[in-house]
Amino acid sequence: GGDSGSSKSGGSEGKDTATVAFRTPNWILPISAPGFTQGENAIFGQALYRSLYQYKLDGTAQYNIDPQRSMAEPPVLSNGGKTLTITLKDNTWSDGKPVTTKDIQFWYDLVTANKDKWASYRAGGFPDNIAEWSVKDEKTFSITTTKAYNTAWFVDNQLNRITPMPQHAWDKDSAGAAVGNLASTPEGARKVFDFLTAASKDLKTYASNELWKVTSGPWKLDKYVPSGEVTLTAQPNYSGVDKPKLAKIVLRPFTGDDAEFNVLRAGDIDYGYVPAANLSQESYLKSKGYTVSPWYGWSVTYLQLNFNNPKTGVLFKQPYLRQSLQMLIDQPTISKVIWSGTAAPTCGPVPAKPGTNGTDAAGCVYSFDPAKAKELLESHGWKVTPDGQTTCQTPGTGPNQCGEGIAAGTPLTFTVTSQTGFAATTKMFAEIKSQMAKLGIQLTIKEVPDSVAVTPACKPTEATCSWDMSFFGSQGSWYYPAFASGERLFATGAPVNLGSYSNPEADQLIEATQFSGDESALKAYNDFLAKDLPVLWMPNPVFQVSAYRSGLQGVEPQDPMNFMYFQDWSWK
Amino acid sequence: MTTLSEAVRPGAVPDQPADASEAPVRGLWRQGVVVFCENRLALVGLGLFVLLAGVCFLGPLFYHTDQVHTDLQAVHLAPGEKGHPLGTDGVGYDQLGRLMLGGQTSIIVGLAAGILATAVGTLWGAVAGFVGGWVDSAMMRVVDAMMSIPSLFLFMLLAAIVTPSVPMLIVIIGAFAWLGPARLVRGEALTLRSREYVQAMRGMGGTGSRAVRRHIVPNAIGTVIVNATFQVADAILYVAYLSFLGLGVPPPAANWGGMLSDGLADTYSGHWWLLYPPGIAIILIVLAFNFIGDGLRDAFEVRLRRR
Amino acid sequence: MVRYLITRLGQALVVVVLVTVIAFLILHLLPGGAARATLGKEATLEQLAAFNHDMGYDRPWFQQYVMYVQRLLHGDLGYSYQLNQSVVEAISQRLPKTMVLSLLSTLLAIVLAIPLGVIQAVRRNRWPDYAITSLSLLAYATPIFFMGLMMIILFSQVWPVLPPEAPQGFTVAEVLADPAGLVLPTVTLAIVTIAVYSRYVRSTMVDNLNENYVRTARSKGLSERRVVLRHTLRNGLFPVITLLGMYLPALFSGALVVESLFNFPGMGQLFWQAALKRDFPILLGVTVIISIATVVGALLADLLYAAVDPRVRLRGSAS
Amino acid sequence: MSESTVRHEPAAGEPAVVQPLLELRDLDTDIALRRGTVHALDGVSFEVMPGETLGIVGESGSGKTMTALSIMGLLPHGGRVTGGQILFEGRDLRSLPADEVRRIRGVRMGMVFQDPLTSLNPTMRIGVQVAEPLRVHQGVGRAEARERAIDILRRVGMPRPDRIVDNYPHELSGGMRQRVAIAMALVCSPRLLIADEPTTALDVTTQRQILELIDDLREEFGMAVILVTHDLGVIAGRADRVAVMYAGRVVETAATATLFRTPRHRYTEALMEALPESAIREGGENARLYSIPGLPPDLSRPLTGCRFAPRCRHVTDECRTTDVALSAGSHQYACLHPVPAASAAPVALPAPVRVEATPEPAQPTAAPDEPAGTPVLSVRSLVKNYAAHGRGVLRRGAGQVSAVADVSFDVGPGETFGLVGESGCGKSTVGRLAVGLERPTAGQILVDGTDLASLTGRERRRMHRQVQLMFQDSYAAMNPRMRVDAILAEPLEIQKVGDGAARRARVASLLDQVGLSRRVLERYPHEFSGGQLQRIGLARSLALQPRLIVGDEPVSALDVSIQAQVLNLMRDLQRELGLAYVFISHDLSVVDYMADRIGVMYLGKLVEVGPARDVVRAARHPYTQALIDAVPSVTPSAATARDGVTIRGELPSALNPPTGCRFRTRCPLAQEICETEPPLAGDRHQVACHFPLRPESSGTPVEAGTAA
Ligand SMILES: Nc1ncnc2c1ncn2[C@@H]1O[C@H](COP(=O)(O)OP(=O)(O)OP(=O)(O)O)[C@@H](O)[C@H]1O
Ligand SMILES: Nc1ncnc2c1ncn2[C@@H]1O[C@H](COP(=O)(O)OP(=O)(O)OP(=O)(O)O)[C@@H](O)[C@H]1O
Ligand SMILES: [Mg+2]
Ligand SMILES: [Mg+2]
Repeated sequence: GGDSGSSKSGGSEGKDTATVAFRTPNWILPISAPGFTQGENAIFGQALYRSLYQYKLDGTAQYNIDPQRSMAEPPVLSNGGKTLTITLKDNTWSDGKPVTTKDIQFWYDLVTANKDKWASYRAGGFPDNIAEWSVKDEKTFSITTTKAYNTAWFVDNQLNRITPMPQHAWDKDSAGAAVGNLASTPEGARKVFDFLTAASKDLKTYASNELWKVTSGPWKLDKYVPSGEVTLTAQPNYSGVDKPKLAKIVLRPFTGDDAEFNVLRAGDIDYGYVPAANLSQESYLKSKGYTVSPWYGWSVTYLQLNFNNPKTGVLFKQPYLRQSLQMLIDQPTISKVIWSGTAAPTCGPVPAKPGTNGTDAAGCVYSFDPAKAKELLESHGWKVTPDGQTTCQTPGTGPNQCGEGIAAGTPLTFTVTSQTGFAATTKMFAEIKSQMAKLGIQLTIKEVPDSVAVTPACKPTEATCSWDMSFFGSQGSWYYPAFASGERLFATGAPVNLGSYSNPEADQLIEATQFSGDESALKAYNDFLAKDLPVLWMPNPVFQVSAYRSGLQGVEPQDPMNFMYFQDWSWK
Repeated sequence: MTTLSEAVRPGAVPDQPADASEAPVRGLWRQGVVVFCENRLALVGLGLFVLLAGVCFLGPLFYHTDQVHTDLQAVHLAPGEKGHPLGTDGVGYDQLGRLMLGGQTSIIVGLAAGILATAVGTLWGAVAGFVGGWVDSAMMRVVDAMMSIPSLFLFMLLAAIVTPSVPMLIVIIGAFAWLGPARLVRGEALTLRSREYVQAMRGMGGTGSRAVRRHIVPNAIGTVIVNATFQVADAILYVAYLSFLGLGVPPPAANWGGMLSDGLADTYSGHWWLLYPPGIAIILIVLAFNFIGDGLRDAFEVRLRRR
Repeated sequence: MVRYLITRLGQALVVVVLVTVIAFLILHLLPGGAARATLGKEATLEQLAAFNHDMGYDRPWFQQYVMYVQRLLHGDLGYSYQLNQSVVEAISQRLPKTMVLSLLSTLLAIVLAIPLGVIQAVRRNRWPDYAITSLSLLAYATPIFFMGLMMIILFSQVWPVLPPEAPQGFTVAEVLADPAGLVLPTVTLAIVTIAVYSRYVRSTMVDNLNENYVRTARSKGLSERRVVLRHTLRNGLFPVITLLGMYLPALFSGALVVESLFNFPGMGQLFWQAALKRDFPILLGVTVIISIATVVGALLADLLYAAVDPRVRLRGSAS
Repeated sequence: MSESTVRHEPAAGEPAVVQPLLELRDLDTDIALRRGTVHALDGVSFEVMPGETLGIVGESGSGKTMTALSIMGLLPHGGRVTGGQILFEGRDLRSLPADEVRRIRGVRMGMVFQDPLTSLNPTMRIGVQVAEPLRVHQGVGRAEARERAIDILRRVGMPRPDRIVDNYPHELSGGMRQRVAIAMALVCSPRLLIADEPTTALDVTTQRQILELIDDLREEFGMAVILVTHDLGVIAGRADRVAVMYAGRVVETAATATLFRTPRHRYTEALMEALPESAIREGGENARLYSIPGLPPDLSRPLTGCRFAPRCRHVTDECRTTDVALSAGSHQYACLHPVPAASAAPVALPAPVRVEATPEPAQPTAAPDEPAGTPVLSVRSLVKNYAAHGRGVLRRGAGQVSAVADVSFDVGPGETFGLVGESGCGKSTVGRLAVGLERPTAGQILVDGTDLASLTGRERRRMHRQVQLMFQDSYAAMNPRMRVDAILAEPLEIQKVGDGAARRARVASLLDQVGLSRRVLERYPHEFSGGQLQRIGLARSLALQPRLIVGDEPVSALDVSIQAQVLNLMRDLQRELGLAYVFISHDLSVVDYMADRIGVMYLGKLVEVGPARDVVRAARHPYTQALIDAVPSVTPSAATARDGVTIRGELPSALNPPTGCRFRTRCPLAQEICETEPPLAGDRHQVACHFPLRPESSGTPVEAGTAA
């Protein structure tokens, strides 16, 4: 980027290049490793190695499969929904070789043999839930699952992981070795996997390593500087229909939002983002020829409650208490004022369809209502002392009493572990704290750089279980794959169920979303959890507010699942 | 950050022979005060400090604002609107009231951290310098080691370990800012130890502890106090840097550093009252302490001088 | 001389060892596992355990420390899982940038501070002295990030003559190829440190101007200019060398802020990101490297001091 | 002798014919201070003829330096010449343009400053510094400048000048540095050389070398010299004419011989009487010194009348109101009641006592009685080595400094033992060891018969009651942050003597003893004059009623008049309290006056010990003799009579002392045998020399008289 320094030559409008504010990706192998699942790696990966299926959420497609971009036709079901037969479309690798089931098989062999090193592996999930994997011919293969899954779920949340990999180039265990059929045995697969992983850990050679020259995506890697700029150029041999329209994409990392915004304002990048606090700059940016557009994510945002906390867990277990806490969160106003309209209330676990800007406020089960919250507390035996300390007055398990395990005099004092570095989050908790204080609920805000790291799922006996509430949703707490089911979030013992919420009814409903083909399962699950409050629902911020040159076409719609399809971009 | 306190060696003030023969009998303190007052910048600094501290600590008695409850209906009000002379911030707190509150934190943290650092450093340095030998070597190597780690890095790590709160900030900053005073005092103790009046006292049969109590500490105190002043200034800056890195005190507590770094995000929003007032306040208070330190140095220096 | 070097290197070694111990202990006080911070909220317990095992985090800290030191002795600072880079690689990539920034800004600060300090000393306790003191302290009192922002607003927004970000290249040559981009970060970092140096220069100059040899020089009928420039300045500047050696860590601290403001991913940023992500190998590596640099810097400063100041050099080799 | 009289005759005799080289007319100099202004010079007038040496003497603060600096235009910060004229070669320097004055300063005048250690630029090579005026004022090229620097260095007697030019100042000894300073001042062949106390910081032996050098160079260059000093002895031998200054004024000028023979101003008279020399000359060692009471006036206040009036023995009311101008003539003085001109009595040409000392027996008074009981202090084979390391960054631990090497002596009760020697010979170290501040490397120190080494902690503390140290610089020896009451009470507190009230009473009585008012109790050290501080220091040493006080150069920082006060006081107290003193000084005349016995140290060794009279008048060691010869005397004629032992060169390093007789490297009499160490031999008057100058005086040891 020698010439990108000065304000004149920055940006690339009118040329065939676009410069994008983008964190430097650091994983290239299409089998993601734990810790390398960040969005930038996914986008980067897609640009070079398309996955078997690509999704769109506009509701037009079957199983949300994007028929154009995907490398295969939608699966054909048989065997009572247990067997899915998939036919590949005609595609070629960048070296001209066709993409065949061998490449799928290669991928499958590698992940099965190395599932413990695969980021997406969950015990019982893919590939454990595959009873049979069979290749029919060059273009067709079929999968038989152990149970009959809800196909939409299986396609969206399991098959999304499959990425064909160039067996004819990669099936070896050292750079000099000849390509063979090594991966077909588990030991061989492990060797190949180790070799590929090692290559993927050698950032410096990303642009030069022969391995990564064989790609299936619309882009090829031209230049790669670890932690620095990455340049993608159009892949001339791209076989897909969505051929790149630009010749070059420059991905530029920034050290922080302020630095990025300064550069954006100076007009040095074509696609960047506007930090929340600077949204009022929209008109200025417009005057500089930018379009400002919020990027809504397929996400929900919530405040995790630690049901296993030895002290406050008993409190959180009381539905009335969760309800009254929820009623103190003024989602609409916070979204409007603090997030400057770039957030929308979350009302339940299933995100609203893209573009509808969140669930309707009216649709939330518990809307902002401090008076009702107070009433709720008082009716359960709490002595509410506004701006003081509310305590339990009548302990006991009766309907008008505080509830099980709550002793007389128990105060309502919580500590929320939140994130540093997000002005809006800080303000949001200032507001919530203020609302709670009015009911005598004392909220202490503790900001840490990485709240997830210090608020793990835990047993009550563990020292790490002392946290009360955790927030990690400054950019959305959870991004779903295409199918927004809650098996990873709210099911008992689910990996991301940090608060150890457990409700048999919820478990049942979640299972239903996975196994019954019934369309209404998802809604039932949503409605139940929206009401039961496994977490406190919080305003769901947009993924980011993008700003791009108005001349840059094809940026919109921005993919709710946070993919970016640079090949669609073009200059007017 | 680079600290001024270390950059300035004591003894740099040009001497002014005080005419000893007929000098009126004046106490050291009185004379120190006079010299201090002759330094115009020092007076400006003192005035500034008194003014800022007065506004922050006494202001709220006269100017009542609600710094507890947010008011999302009245965010980002421009100065003058609806009875907010300096407008309101992003959650509807009155900015002027917030400045007072933030000033209290900044000043308290600055003073306390400065004093803590000075106390710890003085003790450490005095012991090392006076005991000497391998104890000195060992103690000073520890100081060297910690000094060779950039202080901001250390603050960052510590701030990540504990939740930043006012007492914690004090401890964190104090825990690492003591290195400067430790070195300084150790150097001072080394020279003081060989001063003739200490020798004279030893010649009378005095003990080491008496030397420390009666001679070394009182004579090092000037250096220590001057350094403490600079430490306070630096501590206030450190709080600002920590806030900038997102490690400041969480709301609704406020401090100028945090307000300033929050204000940075508002740079382009036209909400200038969120950016410049805290920025100027920090600059003024740090400047004030530096000026005061300069003046104090003169005051402590001159009285050591004979014509 | 040799003996001196050996003693000093011995001390330096002690300091570096202490640094690693201190850093290690602090890191092990950090709450929250590195594993979760690295692998994210989706990570399974097995993955976390595997990670901890791979990185050795499941062992007692002293065992980890011993392992770390063993590897350190082989020049291996470990591997940053977060960055997917070896620590040596990550540091060597960023070190040039930070060095360019630090050196340039120090150079600038010194170049500005010397004349200022000299003017202050020569005109001490008169208005030029007061004015320079006030202004340099004003700069010192301004938090760097505020100063940097003001710079950006002034020089790349209000009056757009300079780019708001530093050169993006990673090699020294690439960085230097874009001098315009270096101006703002360098000036920002320099300006806040001027007070430190100018005060120091002032006080040593004042000391020197009060020395008897200055009177001797004047008695030779030399012009005031010559007295100050030829006689006093050199002597007044020698101690600055020591200061330079000492202020390396401070420079890195300042660079941290400037780096984030001007999009200049150097050592400071590296450390900061690592701190947020509990990237222990990077944290340790940066700390060790900087402490070594500091210790070596102080040693070099002393040697340089001995080299330029005849009193020191010759005293050392005479006896 | 003849030379010096011939030289000044024409100048003094026919002032009208030759135009003065420099003439000061009514010079006023002010120094602006934080509070008020010091009128440092008030109407100073004098002239200097070409080729003449003018001596300026006076107490500290009398304005000698200010006069010199005013002439050179080098006044300190805030200083300004406010009136009068400085005519140099007929032109008023005050009205010339600054550049012109600078040139004159650099080329036509030269100045040598007091402190050779600090007046050279530490980081410039000698050659560059010396040649700088040439390069600047005469545009001489680099190579030639170097040649001329070497040349001038050779002429000031610098050994190996071609090597020295490339050295740095710290590599030279004090004497060599002073030579460099002189060379620098002379390099442009000035018409006038101003030497401001050029030798005060140097040892007597070096002082003599330097003074002789200046004298020789004056002749060679044909220039005039202004020699500024507070030491009357220095002036006596060197100057043609003398100007005596007091409180910013010249109070008397006259040809040197005249002035010393018949001082007219009462101040000059008093000054001379205050010299220990005079006391010895007049009345043997028992005579009290004349001490001028009071202090010089504060120059920042308006003054009327004779400035010496408040301290003058002969003051009348008139003196206090009338401003007295200098009288006319060749012997000018500003005094209403001058010393009667006819009376040659007070300082009637005394016999130049010491140099002509004959080997005849000493006066019986000089001998102390042999210790009747145990000595208060007994030093046996004392050795002290320090680990040597440079103070620099590149310190190297190599070798040892042999500070004290096998020194033995006794001090009896009530006796004063004087210790003299050149700087660095180990005097202070002996003193510190004696009071137990440091532990000896070897040997014993017995206080009242008890070995210090055998003492336990508590006993050690009690021992400190017996022996006290008095410092050269009392200011440095007092905590600047303690008031006098605390300072004086401190020894009592440490030794836990009495309760608060008793201590206060003791402090008060101490003040009475040293003659200070009780008002001083609440003042801080910096508020006192040097003499007062020395009194307080003495009072503190007395607080514990010790048997022995070790005075480490207790008066060498003081003016003669104040020195007289302190010396008198010390003697009075000795008589009253029966104190014993170890009196350390480099000033032989003071030691001569104070001590009963004298020990002469050279490079860590005692080379001669004996009764004061004997040692001073009949030195047996060549070193002692050289020392005595080097001491300047107020007796002008003495200057020419120096023909005894002159030593050259510098004191060798104590790091590697010469083997055998340590003095042999500088001794004119040294022979091969000197490489073996001579023992300290003799009875009452011991000497460590293979070739003693004289045999021990014939007086039998038993014949000792009583000293006090
Ligand atoms: N830098 C200065 N600032 C203010 N007053 C000064 C300064 N130097 C000297 N004086 C005052 O000027 C007067 C004359 O001082 P000067 O130095 O000429 O005395 P002196 O005769 O040289 O004494 P000494 O023998 O101590 O060198 C004294 O009263 C002294 O206090
Ligand atoms: N603490 C010490 N460490 C090392 N060397 C020392 C120490 N004190 C004295 N010396 C050395 O011992 C020798 C004697 O020093 P001492 O101070 O006793 O001499 P002095 O006769 O008192 O000289 P002066 O007349 O200069 O006071 C000198 O060479 C000195 O450098
Ligand atoms: Mg003088
Ligand atoms: Mg001495």
